[in-house]
Amino acid sequence: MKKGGIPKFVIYALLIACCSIPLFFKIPIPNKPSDPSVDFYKTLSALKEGDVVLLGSDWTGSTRGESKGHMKAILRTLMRKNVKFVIWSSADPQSPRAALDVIAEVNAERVANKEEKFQRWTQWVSAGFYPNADVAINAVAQDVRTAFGSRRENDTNGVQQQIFKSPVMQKIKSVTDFDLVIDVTASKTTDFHVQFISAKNVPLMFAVTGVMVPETQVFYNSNQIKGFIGGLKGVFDMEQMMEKGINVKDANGKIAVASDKISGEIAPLPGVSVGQGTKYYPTLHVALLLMIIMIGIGNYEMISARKRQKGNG
Amino acid sequence: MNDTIWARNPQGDLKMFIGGGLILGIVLFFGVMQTPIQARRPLVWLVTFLSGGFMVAYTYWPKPINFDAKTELPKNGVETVGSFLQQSFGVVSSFVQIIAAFLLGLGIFSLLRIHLMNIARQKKDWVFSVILLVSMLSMIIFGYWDFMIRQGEKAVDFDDPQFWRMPNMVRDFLFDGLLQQMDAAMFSIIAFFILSAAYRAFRARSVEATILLGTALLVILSLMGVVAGAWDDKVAALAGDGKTGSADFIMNFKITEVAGWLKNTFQTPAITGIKFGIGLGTISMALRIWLGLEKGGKA
Amino acid sequence: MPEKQLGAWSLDSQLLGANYWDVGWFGLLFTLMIIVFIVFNVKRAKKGDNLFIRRISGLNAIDEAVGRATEMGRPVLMVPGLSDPVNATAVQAINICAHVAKTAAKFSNPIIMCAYSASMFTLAQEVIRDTYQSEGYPERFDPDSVRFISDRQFAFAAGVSGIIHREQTAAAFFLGEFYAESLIFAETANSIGAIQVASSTEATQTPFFIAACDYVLIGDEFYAASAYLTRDPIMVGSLVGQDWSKMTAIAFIAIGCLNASVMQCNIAAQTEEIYETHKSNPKELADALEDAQKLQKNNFSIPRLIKADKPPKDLKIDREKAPEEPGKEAETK
Amino acid sequence: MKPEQIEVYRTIAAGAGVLATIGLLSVLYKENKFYRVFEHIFLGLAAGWSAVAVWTESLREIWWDKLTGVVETTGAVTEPGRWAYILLVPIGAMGYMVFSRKHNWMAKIPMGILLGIWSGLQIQSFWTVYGPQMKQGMLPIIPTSFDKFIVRSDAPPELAAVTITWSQAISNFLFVFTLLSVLSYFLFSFEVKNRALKNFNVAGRYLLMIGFGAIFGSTVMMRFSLVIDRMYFIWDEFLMKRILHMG
Repeated sequence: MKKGGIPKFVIYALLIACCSIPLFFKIPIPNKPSDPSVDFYKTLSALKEGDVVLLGSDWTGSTRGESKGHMKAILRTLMRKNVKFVIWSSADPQSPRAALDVIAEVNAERVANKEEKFQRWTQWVSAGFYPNADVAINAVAQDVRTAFGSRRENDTNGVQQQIFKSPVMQKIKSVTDFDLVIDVTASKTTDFHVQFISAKNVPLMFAVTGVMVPETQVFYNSNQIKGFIGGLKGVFDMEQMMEKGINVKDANGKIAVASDKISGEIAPLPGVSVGQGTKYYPTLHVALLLMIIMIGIGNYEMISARKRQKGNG
Repeated sequence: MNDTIWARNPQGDLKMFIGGGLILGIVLFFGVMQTPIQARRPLVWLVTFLSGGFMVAYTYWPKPINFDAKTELPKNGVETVGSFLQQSFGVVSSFVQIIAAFLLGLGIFSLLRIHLMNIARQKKDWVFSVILLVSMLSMIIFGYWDFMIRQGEKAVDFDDPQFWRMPNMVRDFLFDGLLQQMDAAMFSIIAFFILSAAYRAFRARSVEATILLGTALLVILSLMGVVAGAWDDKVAALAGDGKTGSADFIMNFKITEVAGWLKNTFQTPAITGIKFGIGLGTISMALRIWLGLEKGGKA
Repeated sequence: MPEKQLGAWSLDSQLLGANYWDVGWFGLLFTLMIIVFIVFNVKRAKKGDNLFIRRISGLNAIDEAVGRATEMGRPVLMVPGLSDPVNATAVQAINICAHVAKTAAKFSNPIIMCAYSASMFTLAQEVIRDTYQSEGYPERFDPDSVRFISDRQFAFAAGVSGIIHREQTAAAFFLGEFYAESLIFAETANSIGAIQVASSTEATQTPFFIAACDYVLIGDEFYAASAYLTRDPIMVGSLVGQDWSKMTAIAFIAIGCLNASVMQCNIAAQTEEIYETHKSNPKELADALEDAQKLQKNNFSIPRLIKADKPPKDLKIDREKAPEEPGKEAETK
Repeated sequence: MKPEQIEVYRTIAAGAGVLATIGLLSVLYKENKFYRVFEHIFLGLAAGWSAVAVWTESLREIWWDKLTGVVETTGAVTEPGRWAYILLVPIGAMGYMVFSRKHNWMAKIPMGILLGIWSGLQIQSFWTVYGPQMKQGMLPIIPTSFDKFIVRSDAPPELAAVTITWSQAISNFLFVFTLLSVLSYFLFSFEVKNRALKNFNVAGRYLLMIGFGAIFGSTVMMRFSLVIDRMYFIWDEFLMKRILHMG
């Protein structure tokens, strides 16, 4: 084992400093959304009022740095477009709780903003948690009425009813009746969605953590999914696109968020769109810069050590 | 309500049926226990084969076209079997989920055993075993207590803290206050390790390592909006406004373009290739288990 | 709609893809082919045909690592991945671990195996005990050497890294499904100077193992490992079967590529022709291109074989209504 | 609880969270008692939560309600009881025989069911995953017109959509080459003697590294975002909002 060079402790302290200090400043950052993000937002924008989305929430507190931002951005968009949704989880028993908390947050924000609260039962329902992600997702793909059949919720009068009695689920007979399936995930559920739900010809999209971007890119390239947002960049992309639209010219004739992926423009969604992504993204820059510098130093040390060896030999 | 053999009215004789089922189950359990040694392997294999066989049959059996099994009748023999498979799919899936859930107690049992033993024998660091057991028990107690309260008063919106009572608060403290935060903290440790690993091991030692390093740096740079923006502006300035061939050529060297090209041209097929191999490995493993050729899957 | 279209083998264009047998047959056939390849080769290997496997470098390190642990008198740590519930990856990982345990049993070297899920714990306990028994050292097996840590990902990571620190393991084997925690394990083991053999079936984690571990099995090598280590005819046979399938896939992709190239050339030539004739009138041009595209879509091509046409979403077939399910009656009342 | 009580509670909870975070992060410096305390609390809470969730989040609805049926408070029966679900109990119980010296083989029966279903699922899902990915590899690798190197921005869009220029053909070729060489790198049952084929395999390994490098790059982003989130929690959500009452 080789020791020497910068002590570990110093490296860790540097990282803490780099991840903390920039948080206290507001720094505007230029951005070009990635193609999958643009496709993601385009598909979301194409939803009409009254459409129903099956929203998988397969993340927990451990990835809240990214997934919470995804979830929030998606929920804000769906609620503003008045699209109904069903949330369900299959990855972790903690996930439903995490999703419900975000919904409550977005609803509180809507109320503060003098918008209507998005009503449980009439506008959205929760289908709860199912253990064994692969089997559960397959069950939903094959027969959603049986899979969600045993779930019950309070209706507007406080009476427990099967969720299929709710206005949200009225037209849902099979998974193909959903207008869009989205999975916000930090785990393998992407694979299972592709394995079982993509076979049913339902438009499918993912919001994944940064680690999963390369794998999800494969599904995107082979048209197994319509689009995806990945990592903190995905959150930032979404927030920017919601705030400024795509290819929309501002007063000075400048385009704030440009993409050659789509012809024409998508108008911004009114409301509070800026959040986690915009807060964290500048800090991420500093951290990445630190990373590059550390790699640089490491390589410099190696090269100079080699030179010394050569000089001695 | 009309009872069938399988579905009984809870207000009627259901309890009797469940009791009967339980007795049947116990008989089954002890029956299996008496299996002679030479029949054990075949028995385990048979169970595996049948459960796998259902899925395989489900896959290969032609299914009815556009078929809503709940309200419409199948037309012919092929469709009847298909619809049977379709309808039992949910039930079979739930079996797996239930059995897997039953097995969860096994882990907790093993955890209890190890730590109780530690305490009983006063092994080194047995105090930590006490801490573990205490936090586990308090989570179980307050978790269920909170759940009972929520179940008891369904009309109250317990997501709103103003309705909380003591157990709700303690559960929230244990779950949201501690468990979730510790989860996130443990996850964030990785970043520190990544940084130190990058410094220690990410060096251009060989051709392979250099390739790895170069690509990683390029992708990191393309993720930094500031750098990407500056670089792309430079490239655009270099290309100029003219619609000449060279300008079009230079425009390809925007960092976002290059990183995208790397992703689409090398990263995607590399991952596809690896995953295809893993997929084949998985399917062959699955076959071995299903057909009883694997050691781990049989007695 | 006439009844004959409801049959399983209908090829009516409107119903195309509504049933596997219409166009999805190719995928099923391909899967079946893989099954046949594997089963056939297993049969062949069982008969005693000597099948060859090439050298896999990471695997020779296993004995070396266990040997070093014995020298130092410190335990060997094995983590068979985070599969929950147990699946083939876990079974495979446990098989490789059993091989490690076999070597450790011989030298009576202590082992620690950390299980992520309860079902994994059950299986691992079984297999490791069997290994000790079949090696003839049942008394050396300590039931507490296989431990259930936690089935929460990061609790598991915290627990395992605690064990690595406290037990000062000399060798560490991380085999199976690993996710984000891979680097926690690898770096922790590295910090106490343990020799590490790692592999993850998740492609996304492999670079971290490459960066931090001594020996890494990449992707598929993990599945080849037990065949390589045990030379068990069944394992070897199925590995050869996988290779056959892989070669078929390679050939298939290559042919598909050529097919696509030729097609693209034809399409380009055709489009250019249309463009030249209708250049002046954009409306006409668009219509002509659309017609051409429709025709092109109907041509035979290999990609089309794979991606079956799906039935239209609004496709409806008249059927008799089934009577209400008896148990469900209360609901409608 | 009253609003001010909620505030106090929130501050205490956030403080505990910060303490736990620091406790776990302290392992970075050195394995220590403080870390060990939180490690064991973490393990205990996680196991406890699993024990709770297994009933409240799954078994109760997917098993118990099905077994005993559902009777509303009004007395109306909405679901009949399906008694046969009780038969799963002995099957589950067989798993616990793993601790018995004599009958531990019985644990393999529930295991066999899980593994059997899993195996069947793999056969079912193989093609949906890998079929489209093979199709993705079937790219045109011959340029349609040999005089164009790159797509010109002034080309008519109708033609640009179908033309394969030299640069595109090369990119496509590289794609297919990478895919095939990676696939052939993982062939195990041949000793490659042929030089060209050997180089093909070596190329496969190098190309894999490009893939891994790209993975590394995008993973780093995620890991850092999580640290940033933690720091935000400590500085902003706890220190600024709860203690200093700013922002």
